[in-house]
Amino acid sequence: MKRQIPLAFVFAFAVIMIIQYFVPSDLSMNVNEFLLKWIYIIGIFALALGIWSLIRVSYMKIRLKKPDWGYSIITLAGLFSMFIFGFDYGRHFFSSEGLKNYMFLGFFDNILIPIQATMFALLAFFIASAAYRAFRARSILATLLLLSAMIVMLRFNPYLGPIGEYMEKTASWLLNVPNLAAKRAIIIGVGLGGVATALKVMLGIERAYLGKD
Amino acid sequence: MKLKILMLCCIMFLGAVSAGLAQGNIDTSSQTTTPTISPPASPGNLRAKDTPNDNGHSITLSWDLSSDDGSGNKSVLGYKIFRSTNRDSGFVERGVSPSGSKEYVDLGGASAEENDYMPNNSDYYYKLRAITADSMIFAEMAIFGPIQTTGQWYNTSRTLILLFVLLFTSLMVYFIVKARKGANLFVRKLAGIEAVDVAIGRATEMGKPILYVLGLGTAADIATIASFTILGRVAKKVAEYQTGLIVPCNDPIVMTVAQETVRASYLDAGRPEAYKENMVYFATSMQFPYVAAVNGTMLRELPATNIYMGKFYAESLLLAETGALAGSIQIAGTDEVAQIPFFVVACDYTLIGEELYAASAYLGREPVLLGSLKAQDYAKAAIIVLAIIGMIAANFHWNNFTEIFHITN
Amino acid sequence: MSGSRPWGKIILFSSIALFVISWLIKAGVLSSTGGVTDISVRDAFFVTLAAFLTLAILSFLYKDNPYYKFAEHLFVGVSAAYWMCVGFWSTFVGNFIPRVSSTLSGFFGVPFKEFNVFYLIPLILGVMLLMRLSSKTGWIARWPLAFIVGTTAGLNLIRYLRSDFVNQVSNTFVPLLVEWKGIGPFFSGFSLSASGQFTLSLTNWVIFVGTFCGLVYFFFSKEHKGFYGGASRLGIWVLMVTFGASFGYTVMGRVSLLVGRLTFLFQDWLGLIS
Amino acid sequence: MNKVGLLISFGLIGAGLLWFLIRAIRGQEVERRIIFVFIGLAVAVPILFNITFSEKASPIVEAVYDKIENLSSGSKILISYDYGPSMAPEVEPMSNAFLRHSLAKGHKVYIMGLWATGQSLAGAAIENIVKKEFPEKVNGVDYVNLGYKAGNQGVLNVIITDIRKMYLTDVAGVNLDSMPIMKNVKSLRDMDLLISVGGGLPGVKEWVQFAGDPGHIPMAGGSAAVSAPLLYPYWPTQLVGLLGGIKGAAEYESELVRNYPRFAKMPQPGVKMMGPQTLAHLVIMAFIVIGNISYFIIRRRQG
Repeated sequence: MKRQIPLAFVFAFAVIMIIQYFVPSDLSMNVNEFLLKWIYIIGIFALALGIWSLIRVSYMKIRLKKPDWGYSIITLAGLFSMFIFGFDYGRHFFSSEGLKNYMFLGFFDNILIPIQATMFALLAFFIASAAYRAFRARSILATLLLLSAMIVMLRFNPYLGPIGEYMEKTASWLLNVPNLAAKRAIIIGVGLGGVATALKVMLGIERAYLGKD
Repeated sequence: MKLKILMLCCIMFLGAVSAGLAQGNIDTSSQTTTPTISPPASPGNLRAKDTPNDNGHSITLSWDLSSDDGSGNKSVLGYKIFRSTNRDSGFVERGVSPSGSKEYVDLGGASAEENDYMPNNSDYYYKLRAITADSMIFAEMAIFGPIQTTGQWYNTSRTLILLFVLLFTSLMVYFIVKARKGANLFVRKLAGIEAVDVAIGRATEMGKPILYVLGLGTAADIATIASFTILGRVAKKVAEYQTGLIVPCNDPIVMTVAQETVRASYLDAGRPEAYKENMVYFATSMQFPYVAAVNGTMLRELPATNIYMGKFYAESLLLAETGALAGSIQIAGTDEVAQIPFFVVACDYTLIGEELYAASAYLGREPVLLGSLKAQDYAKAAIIVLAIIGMIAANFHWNNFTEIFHITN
Repeated sequence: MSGSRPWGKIILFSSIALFVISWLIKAGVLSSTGGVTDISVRDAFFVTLAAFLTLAILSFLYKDNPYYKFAEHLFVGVSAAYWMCVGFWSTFVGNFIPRVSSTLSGFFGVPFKEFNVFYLIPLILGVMLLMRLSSKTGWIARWPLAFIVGTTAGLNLIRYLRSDFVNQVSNTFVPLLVEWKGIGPFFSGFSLSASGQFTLSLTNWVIFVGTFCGLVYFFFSKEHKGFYGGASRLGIWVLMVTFGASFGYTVMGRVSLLVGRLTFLFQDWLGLIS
Repeated sequence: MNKVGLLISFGLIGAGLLWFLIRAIRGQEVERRIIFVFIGLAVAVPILFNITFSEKASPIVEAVYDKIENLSSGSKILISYDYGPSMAPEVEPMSNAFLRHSLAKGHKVYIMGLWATGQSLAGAAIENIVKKEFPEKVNGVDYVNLGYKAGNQGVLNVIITDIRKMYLTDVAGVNLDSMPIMKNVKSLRDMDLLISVGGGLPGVKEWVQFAGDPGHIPMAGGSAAVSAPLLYPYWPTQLVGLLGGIKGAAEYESELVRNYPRFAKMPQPGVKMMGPQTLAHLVIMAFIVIGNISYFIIRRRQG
């Protein structure tokens, strides 16, 4: 009962979605639309579960005075202030509705966006340190990796003269020809593995996600 | 004297003639600045049919070109399509098809909420107008109708996909059944997976936890589902060795599923009491805040091993470099092609693409799972054969063959 | 913040002081360039906040520190609430409420469409998911999970088969001898230019051999020995060359991101460059 | 200022790298924070001190430049804006440079777009560049903005035989026949050079396939870095030349500034962006070399 019904669910809905793909009628379109919308709506409940987990972990940290517990207060403060701004519905604190709330947008533009962009920009540093650490001619594979990366990066050297042009051509060949071949091999493999895994899920062979008992 | 008079006459005559001609010239030149386009020949043979392989709400029209389209006096700019539910009146413009085109798909809305709702099984009438640069000059084609739209119950253009679904499913079922009967199936070594056991042992020796990152995928992504299986194995080993486990999640449903998985593994290992709900927690569902949190965790908890399995995007290198900084052994696996290079560069072991899916089968060593690997290999061999045939076909322009694989709808 | 407490405090106080100074100066600059004072003060606060958070994240490059921890924890809290709010207003209020209740639609100020009983199913499934919070009823949460996993497994099966499999296979259908019209024309038109018949054919060969060897590398049930060994080794070489090239190519994009961040600091905040 | 800044920053970064090279030869690894500092400097210094490199145009870029330069004054050049705002930072410098060069050389410029978003970007370019920098140029005489027409490559199929089948007026609604610039222009075949600037679909490739090739019209392009490699094979037979990514734009801008004193003060976003890019790439490559040297030295010592 605890496992059979979910497994039957998985099989039934997977089969419905597969059949749906081959049936173009209105009914089939509606089924597709409904099922996908349902997932979004369930997602909201799941998000509530997630927020609950976040609050609980933070609260436990504060209550047990674990290391760095003070920062958990900041998490909760950020969370609840954003909630208050975001759920403010025109009748409480500010004049505009939730998502257009001035502070909500202000937090989004000036806390989320800059931190997000800066985290992303850290990649410029990390890509350099990773290159330094890993691009060493340890083995044939590592050497190939190193050489092709160097050739592509040499595009940005203005002092190479005629060699630069040759490098540029080699780089564009690398990005065009072997790149296409390798990506195609990976994608075909991923496609097959994906289909196989989806089938295993459907047939209930792969069911770690359902837990036990 | 006579000659002089004659010449004078001649000049007068010529002058008159040239003046007359000049007059005429002015007329013609004024005509060329505002050219009058003669009405084009009307297009012919308007036909209409219900658009195939759809849910209805659409009609496909075709016609023969006007003789002034591309040839004749080349005045046709395009064709306007009109539709009505009545033969005699109420025609509404549906669209314009450029000159030289012989077909137009009139696509209506599928539900009453959409503006141009076109209910199925009711009558429609069409007419076609060849238009010119002057909006007042055109040629109309006779009205066609009535015609009805209907939804189909099978999309014939997708038969190839159906064929592949059936073929692949039977291939898999065949090998799984064969594996169940006890056939010995060989599976090659996957360095990344062999490393998992060693890494867990190392973590136990060091007394440090293992960090397992499921990536940014949702519970619906196949890569994440494969990752759940691997997480299950890792968690079981961790429970046996009594090592710590940290699983920060990006998606709340993934968190829920991961909690189930880990709890089941602890149960399997006979240590249900060691399972703590807080091992698997929700960080946040935005990409970079999640990375910020995981990076912080790596530097504070200093896990012995970081395992990244699932869907990863730009954060792959951020995570892997921070992990390297913390001195952890790192094992990664993703099917996200663009991110594989960064994992390969920054991690100790990387499962490339399909290897991630194979890993879950490999770890289990269950015959059913290994059987599916065998089926995948046969499918790959079949692809190679297909590709070779396809290339020969392309070389000699056997378009009938290559067209089969060209799925447009 | 443990070992060097006095230093930590000095740095903390000076950064707070710097924040306030920056705020005041920025507000002064903004209002002097013709703005309403109230708005200038608010905008100046936000620009300064953004700049300090940017610096706090960058400080991670030196080492984990209290400023990074502050930014990180704030980031986590704010972003979690952000998604919840967006999800609530756009999906729950936007898509769900107008289909189930006219009273609630009125309350949230969205136009009520029509009652649709099918929309109650995700509500039930959602509530089942919340049952997880109790350990006794937790197993019920598997039903909605099974629904989601099943639906998307079916969807993904087709998607993978179509876009990653059939489309990629049909993309391999390129002629190995481009524009073949017999041996004579092929060699009489022989040229080494990039768009020449010979080069195009060679390119197709390389792509084919690369794909072939790559696929052989992904053979799991064959031991990589003999022919398979050779082909799979060539396959992994091609993969590595590709990975190196992609890595090298991405550097440009990442540097651009850093340029964008530093431009923000130098231009929008400090006003050093125009 | 530029030279001094360049010298100082190069000197500092170079000296630092040399120091770590010597350390590497002694068998010492570089700490990652050092690498971070170098990357930070390599990006920040060019932004702060506006350090730019004079880009030497590669042959594929030079070919476009020479083509526009060598056409006799008054030739007809068509520039198609095939991009939207998201791609603009990368390819707008190219279309701007083409526009400036063509007008400065006295060519007649025909502007159009296969992307709806291109029309407003082209309009902005006319406002900001043509009207401000070339006040003597007259709309309808020296340049015309035909605007956007829907239909992707289908548009090309039509205008390759007759422009007026698609365009009866320019973007402002002025009849084409009333414009001196459109006199004796019937189809794309009357153009002396076609230029498409874009990076998506339709883009340079479609222009080559549906206009340049079938009409035997000289064709040049500017493309985002991502799609540029796919276009290289068309050069030099089907494309006169190509600008790939911000680097191509920078090379073209440099060439323009070098040869036209009037453009000395023009904004060079391509060149500006290349400063940090070039330095950062050089620094990364230098550290890869240093890393390999120390790796081999340590290995030899150990083994």
